[in-house]
Amino acid sequence: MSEITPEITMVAALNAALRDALRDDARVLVFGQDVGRSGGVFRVTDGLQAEFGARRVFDTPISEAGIVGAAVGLAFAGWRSVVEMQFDAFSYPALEQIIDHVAKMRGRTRGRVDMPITIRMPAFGGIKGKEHHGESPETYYVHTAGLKVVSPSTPADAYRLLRLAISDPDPVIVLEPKARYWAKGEAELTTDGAGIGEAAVVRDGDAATVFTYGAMVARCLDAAATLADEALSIRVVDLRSLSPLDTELIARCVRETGRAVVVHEAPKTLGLGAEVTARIVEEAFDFLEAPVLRVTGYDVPYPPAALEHHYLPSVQRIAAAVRQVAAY
Amino acid sequence: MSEITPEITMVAALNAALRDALRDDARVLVFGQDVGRSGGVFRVTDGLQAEFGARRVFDTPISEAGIVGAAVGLAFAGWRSVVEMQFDAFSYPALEQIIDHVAKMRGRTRGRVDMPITIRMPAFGGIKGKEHHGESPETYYVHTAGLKVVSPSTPADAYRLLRLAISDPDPVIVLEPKARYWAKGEAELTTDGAGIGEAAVVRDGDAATVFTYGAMVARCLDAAATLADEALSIRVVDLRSLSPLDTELIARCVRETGRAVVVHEAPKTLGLGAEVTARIVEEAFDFLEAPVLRVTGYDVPYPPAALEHHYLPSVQRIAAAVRQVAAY
Amino acid sequence: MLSAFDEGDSRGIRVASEPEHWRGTEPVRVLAPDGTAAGDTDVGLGPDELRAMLRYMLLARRLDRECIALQRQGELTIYPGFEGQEAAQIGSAMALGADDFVFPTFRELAAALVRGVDAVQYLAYHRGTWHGGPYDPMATRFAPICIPVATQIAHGVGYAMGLALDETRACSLAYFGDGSASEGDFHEAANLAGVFKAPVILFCQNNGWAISVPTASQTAGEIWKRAGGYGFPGVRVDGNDVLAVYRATREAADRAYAGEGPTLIEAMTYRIGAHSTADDAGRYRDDDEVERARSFDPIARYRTWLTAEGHVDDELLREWHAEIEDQVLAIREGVIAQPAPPVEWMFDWVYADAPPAIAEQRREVLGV
Amino acid sequence: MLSAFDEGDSRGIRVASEPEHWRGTEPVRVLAPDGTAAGDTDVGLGPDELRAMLRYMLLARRLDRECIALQRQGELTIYPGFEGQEAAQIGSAMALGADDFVFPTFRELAAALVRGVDAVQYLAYHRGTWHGGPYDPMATRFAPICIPVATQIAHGVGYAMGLALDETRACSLAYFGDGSASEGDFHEAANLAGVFKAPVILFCQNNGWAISVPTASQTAGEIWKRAGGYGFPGVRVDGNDVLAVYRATREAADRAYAGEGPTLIEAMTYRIGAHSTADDAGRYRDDDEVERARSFDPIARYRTWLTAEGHVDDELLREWHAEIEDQVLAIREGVIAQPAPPVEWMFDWVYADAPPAIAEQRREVLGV
Ligand SMILES: Cc1ncc(C[n+]2csc(CCOP(=O)(O)OP(=O)(O)O)c2C)c(N)n1
Ligand SMILES: Cc1ncc(C[n+]2csc(CCOP(=O)(O)OP(=O)(O)O)c2C)c(N)n1
Ligand SMILES: [Mg+2]
Ligand SMILES: [Mg+2]
Repeated sequence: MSEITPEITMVAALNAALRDALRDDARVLVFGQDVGRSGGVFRVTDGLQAEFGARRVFDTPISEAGIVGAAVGLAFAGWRSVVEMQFDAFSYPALEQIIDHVAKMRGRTRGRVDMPITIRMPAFGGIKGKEHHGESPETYYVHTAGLKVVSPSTPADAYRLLRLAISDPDPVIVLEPKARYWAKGEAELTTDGAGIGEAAVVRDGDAATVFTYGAMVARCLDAAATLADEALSIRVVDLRSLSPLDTELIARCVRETGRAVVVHEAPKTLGLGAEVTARIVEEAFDFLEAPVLRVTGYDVPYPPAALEHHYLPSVQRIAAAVRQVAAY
Repeated sequence: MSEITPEITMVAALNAALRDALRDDARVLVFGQDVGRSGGVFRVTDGLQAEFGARRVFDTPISEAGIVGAAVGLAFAGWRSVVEMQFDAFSYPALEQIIDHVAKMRGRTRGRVDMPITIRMPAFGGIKGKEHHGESPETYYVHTAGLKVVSPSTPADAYRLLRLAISDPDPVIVLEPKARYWAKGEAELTTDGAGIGEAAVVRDGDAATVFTYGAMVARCLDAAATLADEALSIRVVDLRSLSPLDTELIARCVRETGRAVVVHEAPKTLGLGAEVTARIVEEAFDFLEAPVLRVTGYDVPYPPAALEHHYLPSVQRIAAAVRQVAAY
Repeated sequence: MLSAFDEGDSRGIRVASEPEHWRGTEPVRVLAPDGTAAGDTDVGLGPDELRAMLRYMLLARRLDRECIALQRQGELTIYPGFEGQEAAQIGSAMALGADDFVFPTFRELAAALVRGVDAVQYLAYHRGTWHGGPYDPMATRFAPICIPVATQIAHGVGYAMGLALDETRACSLAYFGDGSASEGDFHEAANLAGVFKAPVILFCQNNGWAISVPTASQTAGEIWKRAGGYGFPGVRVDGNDVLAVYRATREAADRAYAGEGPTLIEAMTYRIGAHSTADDAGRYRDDDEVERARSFDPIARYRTWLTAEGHVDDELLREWHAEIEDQVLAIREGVIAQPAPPVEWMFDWVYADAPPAIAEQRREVLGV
Repeated sequence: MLSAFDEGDSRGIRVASEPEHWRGTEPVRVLAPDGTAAGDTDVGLGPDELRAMLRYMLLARRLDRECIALQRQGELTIYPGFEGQEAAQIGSAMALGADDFVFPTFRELAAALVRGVDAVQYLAYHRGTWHGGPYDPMATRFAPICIPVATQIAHGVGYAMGLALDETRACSLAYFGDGSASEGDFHEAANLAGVFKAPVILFCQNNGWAISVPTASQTAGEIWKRAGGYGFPGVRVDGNDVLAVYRATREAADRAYAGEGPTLIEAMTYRIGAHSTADDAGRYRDDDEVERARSFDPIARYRTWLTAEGHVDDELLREWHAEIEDQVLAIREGVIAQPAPPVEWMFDWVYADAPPAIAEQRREVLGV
């Protein structure tokens, strides 16, 4: 065997996850805008219609609420829908269907009807995209009881989490960090490994823990590398599962490092950092040696491409916050 | 003058606010489902169509997105819309319009076009209502940059905040605690007093501060009364303005009392309590003598009427949390 | 310019005695309002089925009134009555097969009875003991009660897409109201149905009112006509004529089974009662409008015809009356006997496996 | 059952040479595709205006191509071209008065030029230097560029309701695409427009494609026909015939001014280019379809007629050509010269008065 591990992109990993799911379970359907013939604006569904036919993989009209509502009806008929919302903000028209039905139907039927619906979307910013193409919608979904929400940061996690989402009896929102779509990683794809609900320590350290997810994982690792030069040893946790949160791991890391920073792209106010902070306070207050700092997008709408780099947490901002908690 | 202050209900106060706004500003419009001829399902708009005519106060089709979208267009034409979403959950179909346009239009036009839109809705639970009639949607709105969000707990605040919302050049979501619609309070109605963004200490105390809003204010006051019997002196803060939050008052109270509990009806995860906790940690960490506890709705869909009292924070649960932080 | 802005709207001008929103395109009829034949009365039903239809209508009306009483007595929370809409609901539900699937709103108790939904379990919703579908929606092929208006239409369309994919010879039917048809969800679902030729029946009960808003203020068009824009047939039927409703639904179902796609049915009916027990219709509607509408009563019309045809007589009706009284009494007792659910049910089906936070909250509530 | 599920869809069967989505109801025409008269060519415009219309079309096409070049050169972020749609946009925009208000999508640069929007400011959107309306939307009565499809239609309707309330003799026009018309927002806005008799023109550019999805997979009906369901007129017009577009829009505007309410116009056109510079249409569309569509070019058609009528000649066209080259070069330079905005702009207009959190974040970013 060669020493050089072949690497693949996250897009390829997601595509493989969909292909394998379609192959393994004849009840899986993939549909949405432009996912069929063209293979998706990011090519995530490339080749699937050709392979599985237009009955399993199909284009829909531009009707996000209708698409998600149809997935609910398809679940009553025993189908397992994987729907794509073309971009983060374009999931908003579907929020009523998601909050009122997708999230609640299992409970409403006392567990008699599963809602094995996967709602995928390219999420977050960082690609100098147009307006409404760089939103971080996770708060809307994480706050909604009845949903699970995941966001992978590597191709391997993307494969595993998407497959777990599809086979989950409950609805899962998959926020794919579009800025990492073309970044490469380990090519070995398997469903074995951490499940939905499990975070991962992606770099060990003991001076502080940085909690993050999505495209910010890579940036936090860069910040950790910078800080290592200053002899600050930083632990980086990729939350991966935004709902449920891995409170246990979060609390353990704070008990072990005493200091924490949360990093995300979403605006600060009621961004996920607020919840992570609240859980840290609830579960590890006595171990906390400094305030938990949040390095996040600002409390403004996602800015135009020319200002994007000012908005997104930078290595500098992350490193500064870590230094601040470390020196506290 | 009589010693007995006349008292009025919150519904009457809201009605007066709308009437006065319609009278004082000919550009104010009131519209929504059933707000015209029938005067609203809770009678908040009672008599307004008769007084101001069907050009100023009118019924609309059942089209929440269309209603809010029309308000955006009306703003371009110089009108100041006060729209009603019939119940909390029925604002969800309008979320795309609210997030993409209502919240962002001022920025998109570099301040050239105001969005003086008020979106009122009966909110929260506690009236043994039907499904989708007891939701606490504040997280969706508070997280959305560009919106202001208020929730009054007394008739006087309801009058003032609604009038301030209507005259505000920016969009304001008014979450009216339907469980308090018929509770009476001081009848003197004025726009003088605290503005949007200002919380209020509604009961003083020094052992801990309870932060809350909406219908939970009354309950927290009950809990404080109970705790007073145990010689625990509790400060209660009515946040009133959920966005912007009165971080200054929040931090000051924690500096003064050292302990905090946040109470709301919304599910715990990413409910407003998370943000209040995070701000406390950021602004008053050194003064914090106990973990901030959250007494909230559970992380489940709002339950049926028969289970509602188990779901909503009770005096017992609030008191228990306060005792816990006080004893920490 | 006469628009909804103008106060003196057309609600003031009433000349004919039929409900105002029935004007415009004449609805398809089998029976005239006086119970005489107005068309071919052979809708393909035998005498037993014809009788069963009336019996359901009588049961439904009696139960509806009982529910209002139960609400007044504090045994139900808010209850949305359907008096006047029995033909629309029962005629359509009777036209479906056991494999067809119904996606209701919150006002289809009459249709639920026809589908075999247990009334006590159904009424648990209105008693406030459970949300959604306290009954098993899969057993009766009757989806959970749906309140956010029009959202259920997409569910019906999705279900029908599933049937088509499975090549099952069945269809779905989604009920919705005249007011609900103003929601974007109606449009997206209808358009999807057209594109995918989904075997679905979009069944609108136009009862003239959406709470306090009359159909004329809800839309400037006729709802059945929208079908043309989606590329499938629409039909306006007299919703108080149970035979006409039955036939239109049957034809739509047959089209669906044959792979010919969706049909939009607009059944013109009238909401005799208030929107719900929480509503005071006197605030926005004249009593004489209601009185006039009563003269178009769907039960009287059908009973007259059935009697004239010799399918029922006074004796049978008396027999039914007694039976129905017993049935309704049993439902009443069942409803009253229904306890609040155990508190843990609040947590038990949110997810297939409770995540740690919910498990902990459950323990907290149970004090374990 | 032939539905969107079936792979061998009708896109395979092309017989006529016109774009497939034009089939069905024949669109209203003034000029035949070959530039000869197909109806009464007097649309009420004098020679200067007739000429101006062609000049705008030529400028628009040239600028559109320049924008694609600018994008390739890294001076614009993604750019959505409109080649082939010049007649639809310019014919409609020319028909409006200065007081009318346009609510565009993201593809109406040609209409923006007619409204007098500064092209460099408009293109700031695509350069990624500002969202929404870098230009002043109130000055040109051209609303900010709108990306969430169909949401702007309700804005147009609301604006028109405002005009009606003010009794202003003006109208609004909302552009949208064939794909956008599948959104619930289209329906809610159209229905509201009908109910309130709003003086609004709902202008659909049916260019046959919504990114990779052809109109046949977007809806099984014809979009103009939906108007009937909302109770107002709809018309299908040849969107590559600038005179027909002009006349239809003018008539709709006149109806609106007269208080007769909304009109839905479906202008049949064709998207010659890809959806945007980020899109590769070769993945889903045959080149020969595009070639066939080119033979229906709106500019060639109109130029042929104008030339035949003696309104333009080669010399004038050469003059224009030179002018347009200069104009476009100036725009190009303006675009390239446009700097990134100051970072504080991110904070400056979120609220009229920045709340403390934003003020603090602004200070943090500015390091003050
Ligand atoms: C999305 C949404 N908005 C508002 C409501 C509140 N609401 C409940 S019933 C109703 C009227 C529905 O009218 P219609 O569709 O005609 O049905 P009907 O009540 O006449 O049976 C309204 C506005 C709701 N349930 N859902
Ligand atoms: C709500 C929403 N969903 C999805 C998109 C992504 N999107 C951008 S343009 C487009 C196609 C629009 O097609 P059409 O309305 O025909 O306009 P055209 O692009 O042809 O001008 C889509 C799906 C969007 N912008 N908004
Ligand atoms: Mg109705
Ligand atoms: Mg198009």
